[in-house]
Amino acid sequence: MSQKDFVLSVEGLTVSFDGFKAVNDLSLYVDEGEIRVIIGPNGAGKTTVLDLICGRTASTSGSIKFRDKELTKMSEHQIVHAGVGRKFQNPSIYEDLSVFENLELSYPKGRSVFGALFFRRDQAVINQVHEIAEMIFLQDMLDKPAGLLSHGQKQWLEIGMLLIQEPDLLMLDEPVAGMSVAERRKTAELLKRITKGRSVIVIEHDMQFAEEIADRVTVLHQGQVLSEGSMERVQNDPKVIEVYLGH
Amino acid sequence: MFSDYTANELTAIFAMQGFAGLILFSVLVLMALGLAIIFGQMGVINMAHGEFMILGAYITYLTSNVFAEYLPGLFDGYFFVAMILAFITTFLLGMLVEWGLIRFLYKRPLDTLLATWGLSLILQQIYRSVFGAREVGVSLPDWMMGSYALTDIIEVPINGIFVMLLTVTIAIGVYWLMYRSGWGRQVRAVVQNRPMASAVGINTEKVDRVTFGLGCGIAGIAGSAFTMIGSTGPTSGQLYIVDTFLVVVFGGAQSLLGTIASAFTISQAQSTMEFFLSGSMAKVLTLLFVVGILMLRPQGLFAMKIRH
Amino acid sequence: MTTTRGITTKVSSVLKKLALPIALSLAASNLAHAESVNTTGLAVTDDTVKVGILHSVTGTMAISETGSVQAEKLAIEQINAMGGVLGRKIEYIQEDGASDWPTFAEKSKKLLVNDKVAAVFGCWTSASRKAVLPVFEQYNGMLYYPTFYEGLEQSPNVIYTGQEATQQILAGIDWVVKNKGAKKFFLLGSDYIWPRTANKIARKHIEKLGLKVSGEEYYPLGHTQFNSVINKIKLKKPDVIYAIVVGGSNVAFYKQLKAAGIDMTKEKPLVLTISVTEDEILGIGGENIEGAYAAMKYFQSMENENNKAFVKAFKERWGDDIVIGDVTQAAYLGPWLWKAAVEKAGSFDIDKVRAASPGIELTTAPEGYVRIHENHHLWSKTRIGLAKKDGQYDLIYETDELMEPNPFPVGYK
Amino acid sequence: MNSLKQIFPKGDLIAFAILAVLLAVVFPLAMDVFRLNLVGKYLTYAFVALGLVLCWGYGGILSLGQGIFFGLGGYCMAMFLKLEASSPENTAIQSTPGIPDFMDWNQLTELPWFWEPFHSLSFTIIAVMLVPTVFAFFIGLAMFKRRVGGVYFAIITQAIAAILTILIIGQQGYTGGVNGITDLRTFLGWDIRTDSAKVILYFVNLVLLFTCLVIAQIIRKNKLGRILVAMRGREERVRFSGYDVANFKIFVFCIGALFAALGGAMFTLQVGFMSPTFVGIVPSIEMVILCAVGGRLSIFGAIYGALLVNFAKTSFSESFPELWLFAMGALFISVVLFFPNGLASVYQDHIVPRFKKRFKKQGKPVAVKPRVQTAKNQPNTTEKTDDVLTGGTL
Repeated sequence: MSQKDFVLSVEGLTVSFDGFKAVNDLSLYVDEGEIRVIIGPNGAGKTTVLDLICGRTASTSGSIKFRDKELTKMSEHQIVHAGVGRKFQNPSIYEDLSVFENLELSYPKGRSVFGALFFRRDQAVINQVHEIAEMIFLQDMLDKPAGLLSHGQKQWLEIGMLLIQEPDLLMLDEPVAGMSVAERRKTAELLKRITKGRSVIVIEHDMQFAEEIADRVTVLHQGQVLSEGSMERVQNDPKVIEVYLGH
Repeated sequence: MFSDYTANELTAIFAMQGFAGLILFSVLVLMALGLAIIFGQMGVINMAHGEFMILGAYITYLTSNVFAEYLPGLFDGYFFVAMILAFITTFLLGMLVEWGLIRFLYKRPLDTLLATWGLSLILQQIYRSVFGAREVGVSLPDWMMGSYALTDIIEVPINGIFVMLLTVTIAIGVYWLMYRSGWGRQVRAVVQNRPMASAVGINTEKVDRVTFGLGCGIAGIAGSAFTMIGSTGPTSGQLYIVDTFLVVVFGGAQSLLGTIASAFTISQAQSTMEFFLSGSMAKVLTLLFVVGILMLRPQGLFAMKIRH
Repeated sequence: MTTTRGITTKVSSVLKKLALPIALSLAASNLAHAESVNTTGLAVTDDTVKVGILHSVTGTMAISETGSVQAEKLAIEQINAMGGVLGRKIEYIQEDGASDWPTFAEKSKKLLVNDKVAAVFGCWTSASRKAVLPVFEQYNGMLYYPTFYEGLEQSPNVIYTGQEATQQILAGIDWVVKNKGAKKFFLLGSDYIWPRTANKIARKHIEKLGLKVSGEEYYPLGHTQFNSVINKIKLKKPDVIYAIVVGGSNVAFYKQLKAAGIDMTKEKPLVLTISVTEDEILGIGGENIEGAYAAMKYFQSMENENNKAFVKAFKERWGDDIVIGDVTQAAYLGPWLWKAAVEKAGSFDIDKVRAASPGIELTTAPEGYVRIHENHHLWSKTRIGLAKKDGQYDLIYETDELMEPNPFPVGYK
Repeated sequence: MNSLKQIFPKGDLIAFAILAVLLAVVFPLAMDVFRLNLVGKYLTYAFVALGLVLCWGYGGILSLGQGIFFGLGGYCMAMFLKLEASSPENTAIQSTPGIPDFMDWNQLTELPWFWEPFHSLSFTIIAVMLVPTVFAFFIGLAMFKRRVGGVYFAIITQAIAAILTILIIGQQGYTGGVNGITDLRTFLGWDIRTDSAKVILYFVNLVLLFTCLVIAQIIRKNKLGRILVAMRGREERVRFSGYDVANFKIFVFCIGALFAALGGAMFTLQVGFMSPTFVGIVPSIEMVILCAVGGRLSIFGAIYGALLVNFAKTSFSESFPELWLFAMGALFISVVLFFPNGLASVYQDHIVPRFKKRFKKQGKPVAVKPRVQTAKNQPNTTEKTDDVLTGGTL
């Protein structure tokens, strides 16, 4: 099994908080172009895995390889530059700025201090922002302060902010949490559209939604992989049933 | 520098120097405990902490005058009454301040710094108007002054022992309150998750008010005790504020144990260096040492590891 | 970005707020100009003369400067009761230096330029004096400065009514050497210019006498923990602890010294200080400093008639429980010395007053007799006091001769 | 699109113009030299407040040590002026002529090496700008790379200010000690104590202040400014948008230090001395308060704040010397409680909503500046509170 085949290969990843192993010797491989959904009960370590990949939390041991790069040694912004984008569970956007500015800030240009100082809002930027805005259903809201958006719109905006970064690996933490049914449908549609040509990791509680989008599913339990495979296979795995229904 | 002295003298000096370090340690803990509660548990940056201490000192001054005037026979014991009064007064003032000022600022911790700085200016001026611009001399009962001779050379200041005992008592008291009492559980619950605490029926407003009051009250006791070793004037409180904050931050703001460990480290570093260097350089090096460590370990000595 | 039209509105409202105080202050300064009708260009009318009082009423230095303000006001009131100066009543304008040196400079400039005062009584710390000095020299004002200080200065625009360092130090050291058999000294001070300079002078003098300085230590201003230095003192066993600690540190130092078992009422080690006046003892507590010796030029307990009258008047004016220290007395001399110089010159003109100043004598000074030296400092006697439990000093020695002020002692010139 | 128009929208241009007219025309005409010199002194604090608007208001970095940079800038300038004032002729009575008087008193017999280069004006000007900025750079590097923030940063800067004060006071042979460096007279032979010099210096000060204002405006209206605003509320998100947050913080902290240093240098020139009292904790906090009163998000507010607080201080201490601490204390408390964004917010909270209403009635789309809208909500986001409390532990 050569690593070349994978966009992301996580091997032997462990992190402990004062002795508590939130993620324990975890290995995970994501294919090029794959949509992987991670599910698992509360406290299984799902969000922590994303935190480890994007550098928000430092691992205790193990390796995370993205293409040829070892992510465990890199800082957050370097990981972003390498092509990994992350969406948080609670919408994390800049409430003080307009929608346009939110997207513009995420545009991958002028990322150094002086780059930002001499950044020019040229036509390419404007076009790109409008294009993304349309994709995330916010084309009419560009001048609005982002703080005034609805919860669902904020989720979309954050997705849009990721898209404009053009990441190769997209990590989404519960993208449809707190959305209305209609918004949820729109989001599923959006996700299908944007995942083309990208690898995506999604954390999801909603089984139906997971089934709708997943290529493969990984079930985490107590910081370890409990089961992996197609949704159908996973759903019929007795270990999984035990964890979800057992006690 | 030691060649001039006999082994005996050196032992004695080291013993006394160690003791001086312990006294400094007690003083720092006493200063910092109140702030550790207010800053560490509530996140409020109380720049008027020193002024609360001085209020305690002024209460002690007033009590000593009252005793000297009306109860001269009981003068030997006035200090205990004074400490209790100092606690009550600063506790009440603390609750008043929380009610009138702090409670509006919980979500803006840096703004508490500005507002309490304003408060400290006002308190200073009140002290000046009431007690005069000059420092007041607090007379102490005779038994508290002087020293206890352990050997020919080793002498232990009685007020130092008093401060140490007081510190131990208060530290144990605070520990018990925060970690063993039902009230302490409420405080910690509020600190960790305010909405949840509120949902399970804790009166968070009351907890805040009492916690702030308690922090101020301990400052008041500290101020009262410091009349034994320091000055009491309208602006004396400002002398303490930087040291106090450094002790708390260095310890890791949310840990009372950290505050104690940090006071110990700082006091030992300072008193050791004071012995070999001049006082000013010792102070500079101590501060540099603390700042340096904080840069390496910004969370302080004892910080909880938090899972995201 | 959209427009911020409203900022203009904000600006104009701010402008309105600013305009009023400016207009008022302008009006006030014009008024002051109109009244100065005599030839000196100073604020002197046919029956009044304006002087300035410039001390800190707020801030950390207010503790020390209050006494000086009271003394200067008392002297001015007494002079007015006697008919004023050259037939003119003294009116004082009091400004607050707020313990902030630029504020001192600013206020001194206001007094000299806007108020055109004929003299200023004020400043306490060296830093504040240094800050106002260029202003007084530039606008040719006259400052009466009351504090004992480090010397190293001699301005034509300042009369120094307190002692400079050598006056205080030499006599004190000579006395302990002669009468207490002191051979070993430990020098201690707050870390700033006066204690450092004073200790240098002291060290030089001690070494010249063939005696030993066994330690020299400085602590930052406001320091409150002296246990380490007290241990060092115990280790070195000096005969004399020569202490120039100031402010809040003073209180901490003496309380801790006593608590550490160093009994100052015993022969050795004895404490000799030049920084603790009766004012400071109020904060320290008489019982904590009982037995220490102070070398300065004035003690409240002095028994001469001048002083008895002064203390009585001071207490009548400012309250019974007030104490009077060396600096307060020196501040009291300021208006009297100025009055004498003005009367000798026959004019309020600064240059004439300056020319008349050297040689001015005051026989009515509470401390006894003083005379202004050519170098603008005072000839005065140095006295040794022994601190008592009640917060007063017992006068136990005074120099036979007046000490000559020598602001630039050899080795510094 | 980064046109001048974008950086200087009409409203801001008007604000610039009004400020310029007020400072450059109204004040000089309406005031005597004495008052004008006072205003000049107040405006040197405005430099610091302006830097704080960027650092604190925009970047969310509260420094309680701006006095360090104000002092360093001021001291560099004072060293140059002092050397000029200590020519061998002026100091002939000293045992070592040609060195500053305080060195002579401290028995130094030659000029310390680090004083030597301050004979040169060009070196001095570079030092005024570079020394504080480099110092800020290293403080920033050490702290922000380790993600020390919020309260911790404030307290550490405060401690550094305390250290520097003790050092300056203790090393009096090299620094002039507690008295500071005093009695500065001439600048390249030009007497800076005369009235005409004061007026000229006032205008030099203005030119520098406006330069800084323009720099601040460019930063604020640029992508950099938006990143700062974004960072203040959502530092993590900025990091995950691919920015190295620490670099931006270091940059803006250095800018704040540079502004403060220019203010310090102009202070020395206009007041005629520099002393450790401007380096310590109290002046540093007072500078933050100037900024808070004016409005921590408004570069113009900072300047009006500096003027107003100092005017109030002077006039209060002139008319009610014993009451001014009450007045100042009450001012700070009320600003924090009622106008968290200072004077600028008085306008924003009372004028803007009215505009908004009117526009709404007419059915036009509302184009509100987001800054205005959420300036008040901003500090209330719980996420920020957590960040601040846990400091660098994230």
